[in-house]
Amino acid sequence: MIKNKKMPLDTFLSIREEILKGWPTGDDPALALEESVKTLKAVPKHKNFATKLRRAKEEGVTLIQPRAGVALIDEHIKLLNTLHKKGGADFLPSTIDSYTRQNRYANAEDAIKQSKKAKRSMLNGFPAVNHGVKGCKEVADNVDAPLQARHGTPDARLLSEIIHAAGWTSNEGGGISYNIPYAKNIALEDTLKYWQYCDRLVGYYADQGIEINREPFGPLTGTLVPPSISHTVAIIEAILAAEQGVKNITVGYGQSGNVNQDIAALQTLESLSNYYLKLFGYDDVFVTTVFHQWMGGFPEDEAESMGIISMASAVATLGGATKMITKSSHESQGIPTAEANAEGLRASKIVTRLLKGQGFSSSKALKAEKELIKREVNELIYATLNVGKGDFAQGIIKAFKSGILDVPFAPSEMNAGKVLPARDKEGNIRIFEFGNLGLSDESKAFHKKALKERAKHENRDVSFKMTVDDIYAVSRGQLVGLPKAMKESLL
Amino acid sequence: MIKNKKMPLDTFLSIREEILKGWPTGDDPALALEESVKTLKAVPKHKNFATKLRRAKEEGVTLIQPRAGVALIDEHIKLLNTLHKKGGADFLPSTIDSYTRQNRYANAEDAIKQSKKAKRSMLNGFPAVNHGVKGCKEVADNVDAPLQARHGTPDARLLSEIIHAAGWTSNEGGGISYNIPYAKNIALEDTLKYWQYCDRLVGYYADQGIEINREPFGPLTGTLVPPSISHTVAIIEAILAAEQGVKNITVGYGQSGNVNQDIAALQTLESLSNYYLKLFGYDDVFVTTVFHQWMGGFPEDEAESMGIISMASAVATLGGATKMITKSSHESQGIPTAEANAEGLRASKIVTRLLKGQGFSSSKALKAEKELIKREVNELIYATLNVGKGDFAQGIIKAFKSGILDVPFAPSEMNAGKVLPARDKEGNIRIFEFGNLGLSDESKAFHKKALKERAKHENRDVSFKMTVDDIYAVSRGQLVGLPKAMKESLL
Amino acid sequence: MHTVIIGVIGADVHAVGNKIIEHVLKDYGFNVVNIGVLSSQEDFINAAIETDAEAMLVSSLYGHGEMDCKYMRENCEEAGLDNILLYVGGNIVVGKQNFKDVEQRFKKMGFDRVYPPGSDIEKACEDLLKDLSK
Amino acid sequence: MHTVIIGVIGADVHAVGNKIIEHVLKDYGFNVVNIGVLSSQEDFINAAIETDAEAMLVSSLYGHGEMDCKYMRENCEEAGLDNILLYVGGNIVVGKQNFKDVEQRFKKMGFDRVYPPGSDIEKACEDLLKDLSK
Ligand code: B12
Ligand code: B12
Repeated sequence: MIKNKKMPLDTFLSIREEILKGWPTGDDPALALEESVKTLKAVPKHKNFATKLRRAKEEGVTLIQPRAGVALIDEHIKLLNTLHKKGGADFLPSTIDSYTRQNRYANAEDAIKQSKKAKRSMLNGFPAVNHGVKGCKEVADNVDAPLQARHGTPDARLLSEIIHAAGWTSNEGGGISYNIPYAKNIALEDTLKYWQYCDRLVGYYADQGIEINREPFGPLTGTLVPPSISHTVAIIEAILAAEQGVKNITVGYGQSGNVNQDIAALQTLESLSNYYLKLFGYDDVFVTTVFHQWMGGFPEDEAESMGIISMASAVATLGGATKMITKSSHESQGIPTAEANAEGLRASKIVTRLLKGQGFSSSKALKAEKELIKREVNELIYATLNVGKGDFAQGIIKAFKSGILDVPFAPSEMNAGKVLPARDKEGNIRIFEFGNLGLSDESKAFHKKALKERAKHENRDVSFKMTVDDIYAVSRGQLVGLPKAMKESLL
Repeated sequence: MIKNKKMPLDTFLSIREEILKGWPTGDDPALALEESVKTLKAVPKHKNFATKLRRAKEEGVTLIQPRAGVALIDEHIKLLNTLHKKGGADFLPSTIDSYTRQNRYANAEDAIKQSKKAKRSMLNGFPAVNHGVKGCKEVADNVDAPLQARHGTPDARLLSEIIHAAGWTSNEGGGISYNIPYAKNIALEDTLKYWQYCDRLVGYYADQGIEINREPFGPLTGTLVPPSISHTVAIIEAILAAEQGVKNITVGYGQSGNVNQDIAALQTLESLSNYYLKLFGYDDVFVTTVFHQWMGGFPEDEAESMGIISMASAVATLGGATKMITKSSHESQGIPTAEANAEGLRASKIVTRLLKGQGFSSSKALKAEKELIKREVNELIYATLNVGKGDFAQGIIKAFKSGILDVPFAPSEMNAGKVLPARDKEGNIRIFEFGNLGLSDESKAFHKKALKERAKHENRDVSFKMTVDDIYAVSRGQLVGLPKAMKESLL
Repeated sequence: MHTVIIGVIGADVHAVGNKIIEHVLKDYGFNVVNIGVLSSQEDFINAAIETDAEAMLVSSLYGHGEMDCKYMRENCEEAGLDNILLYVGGNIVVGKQNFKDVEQRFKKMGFDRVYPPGSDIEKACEDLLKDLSK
Repeated sequence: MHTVIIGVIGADVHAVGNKIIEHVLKDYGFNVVNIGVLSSQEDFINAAIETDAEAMLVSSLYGHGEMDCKYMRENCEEAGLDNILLYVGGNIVVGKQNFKDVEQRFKKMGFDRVYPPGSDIEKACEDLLKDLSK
């Protein structure tokens, strides 16, 4: 039975042997731990993700990172350099393709071949496992910024081994956040184990004096996720990672669109993560936050998309995020070209620079939203811990099973899928259908009231129709999805 | 001696006779007041600027308007329709060319001919006087939104006659705001008279039951103008207009770049305008605000420009502006193409829509900045009234002469040009050289302290060099113009 | 009542559109069989055989649609689904591409209708009613 | 000490760049005669004759530069300013145009150097020192 307990070194090493057999590239002398430690120690400071995050936090700046990945190594390097040099990306990603995410390395191999033939990437990301340590190191050696793998892989053990051994100093994911939004029927018990392994690997390197950053995937489904739910997941994943020895963690959050809610969310995400890590005895974890520019459906229009991206950058900066994941004007259409991606970066960057250090002064409304989020996160964390009889790993499994934790619109069958969110009149994300979500009646009453007010204003019932309107809203130029009749009255 | 006193009808009518002789197009039966009243009364509601502003204010939305104008009528109509239909402009402008602004109608006539030959606009705007009522009405008839003349014309009497007689229901400008930033050696005495005339014309129409909007030009030189100075000018121009019978006034403000200062400025601009109008007995004036997206130098990069535009839109909307003047990605290069202009509009519009109704909750910092602006505006208004011995027209003339009012970087010799602004550490626009500016010692001390803090932080003196750095800053991707040494330390 | 299969093909987990499509199709009176995300061609075909469906609405959002849909028409025919309608929509290729070209490619692969990114699902319902009444 | 005339030509009131140009040129040790905004060709020429200037730095920001600068070289020569250096910079044409074309057009009109929007004024100072030492 899985527990939130540090994996003993020998267990780790014996699993490791099996893992490396998962694909031929696992059989590489560069994967011997003495070798990978050397490789990682040779990474210059300015290319270490964890170090750069520490500096950014100190200077109080918001740094930016795009998503990007293509099938072939040379193309991928070219892409990353464009984003770094023409876009001003502070951190570089390697978005991993969807076959690799599902451990379908044979499919990925086919697609690499087809991509070479077709002379365009047939993959939606960089197949790091197929390219192996050698390929990944070639990427690291040919870019001049810290590198992170960004994916959505339930079982990323081989992937994580390969990228770290290649000198990539950050890895995104977690046993919950890379399962619930990214899988259909993989047990949480399994993904928690897989990610304990990935974290243990980072913990191992930490013991060798190498700091590697880990980033739970904050936005989950990116679709009307109330901050208290995504915060709870992020905080618990941070705790699970810390237990395995991770010392540098970036917790994430996807923009809701209401500025007050977003800033409250960013500020509480940081303070609550620090609070709970300390509370559970993880004293020396360095926490930063990452803000994701709007994660839901984008409008088709490129100028409108630039508007959203830039506005999000204002929110991230005023809210004090240390990192921001950017989008592009192509978002609604498909994976952006390097140029479009760089444009999104530049629009974002100038906003973060202009607003640097301005902060967002506390108001009554901000305090109220922060209190709300704090209370709800507390309720969800204690409910989880409770069903887990004091253990977070067990708690997660049971909380999801019973719907105490429940992520809207998640594809996973491990998720109850009962929670239905909608926006209140001001555009805050609230909940009207709770299923078994572990909130107190008091908290629930607040949500219901807020949504009733909106419903009254729009002269209709709170219903799934409202949720659907809200899902489409941003892509149609609104935050709160209005019924047709009200849209016409807009000037 | 000019006084802030409503112009008697017969004086107005006799000046009018002369004015209409200024250029052949003044000799048009459509300019007979019975005719122009008919034309204006026939303007449908949705094309009346004043009415649409009232509706927008009621609904709490921020509407948008671009700048645009080309030499030839057909091209101009096409341009405006693109901006309305493809850009979603709520209000349409006709930016007037610079020859017309200087009453050089013969030059404009030449340029119209050259434009026809060269098949591209050789003018930087629409020469409304040369095109006459007929041409201007053709424009009004062929667009489906309210129309406003936007210019910078010290003596806009003939221009104003022509555009209103053509059914354009708003006019930008004022005796101060279209002199100090737009002329070199025209006496304020003269421009105040000219604009009393323009306002009296609007007052005349008001008596006939026709509401026309007037908009003092808020941003002045667009270059580090402290809000208290531009507010004072806007409020006094509103008072001068109200005296002549204007009932619908939009006071303006150009983005500073510090969000807190900008929102404080917008909120105080509205409240102070209403306060002073009432205080001086103008009870029935309907006031709205217009926020100008960054009016200083733009960066060369188009994506960065989109970033600034969109960020500005967030500020305008959160600050509750009723109108916003948009810019485009071409700003640093030249007058934008219709497409680029429409893109700027779309990026702006989606932000105003997403943030609609969210508001910006009051904080300590906001209150403090609002108090500061209020106090300074009070000081400047009373100092002006004082030198004017109770009359605002005289007050303006004397205040500018003695430097009690002083606009940074203005070309006019009527302006003392002693005031030197710079940004404080957070990017608020402050003053370090006051000349004779009518502020109290207490107010001055605050500014000096703020700038000393910055200087200390940057390890240099407060000086003109700092101002120059700040002028370049935004176009180089910063708000506060840092010395070279500090730029390098930015991540 | 017409039976239609909906689902998201391949290693694709984009679930939001899929849930909404189910909702709208049901509103239109279709008998909807939703096989969800991460569905293979086989899953689609088996569901269609089992439920005697008249159409398949294949979603692909993540960019691998072109590879995942290869030989889908042939595989349907092989399984005895001779006249089944095949629609595909979402973000079916990698990146922003000229839609006319993309449509062509998928029509050649035997899809009856191909929808560009962000298509209105109501429009597809109307098309479906039309095509099914032929 | 080299004397140079600076000013903004035509009906143009953009004063900010002009003030900064004065500041920087002075820092570089030039004797700067600033005739300010709204200056005609005549104003430039008169100032140059009066002060025995070696160069004119013409600014045009508002878009009418092409018309305002017509025959400037010819007018200088007519006034006896035979070898005066003529620089022009700012946003000298209407709209975003290919700069190479614009440069060509102004060089044909007799300008020695033509600067694109937002040019570094320090760069122009270096050019000036070079050109004047020839
Ligand atoms: C939310 C989202 C996510 C969420 C999904 C959560 C979940 N499990 O559902 C998360 C964050 C997990 C995610 C992950 C990924 N995503 Co994603 N995602 C999006 C996003 C922003 C919105 C999708 C959405 O929900 N839209 C709202 C719904 C209602 O609209 P819809 O999905 O388009 O569906 C409607 C229509 O398209 C149409 N329709 C759909 N199918 C069909 C079929 C037929 C027959 C018809 C008629 C109509 C039709 O009707 C639907 C209902 O209206 C889109 C970009 C965008 N659209 O703005 C990217 C996008 C789809 N994702 C993309 C990618 C690449 C990924 C990742 C591979 C990598 C990554 N970015 O991390 C992973 C994929 C993992 C995997 N194995 O699948 C790309 C695909 C690129 C491409 N095709 O070139 C997109 C386009 C973003 C981009 N521009 O790069 N994503
Ligand atoms: C501030 C501003 C204004 C202010 C000016 C206040 C004042 N009196 O000074 C106000 C609001 C009043 C204004 C008015 C107008 N403006 Co204006 N304005 C600007 C803006 C935003 C910044 C200009 C600025 O001060 N820059 C900062 C200074 C330091 O830089 P600079 O002026 O470029 O000068 C530097 C360099 O260019 C170079 N340089 C300049 N001249 C020369 C000469 C030589 C020889 C050399 C080597 C270098 C050099 O060195 C300077 C110092 O570094 C620009 C767009 C931009 N750049 O972002 C538009 C812009 C110049 N304006 C423009 C226009 C059209 C107008 C108006 C006609 C219409 C309108 N928009 O209302 C009126 C003009 C009225 C008139 N009769 O002149 C256009 C010109 C279009 C074109 N050329 O195609 C621009 C480009 C905006 C745009 N894209 O439409 N404007």
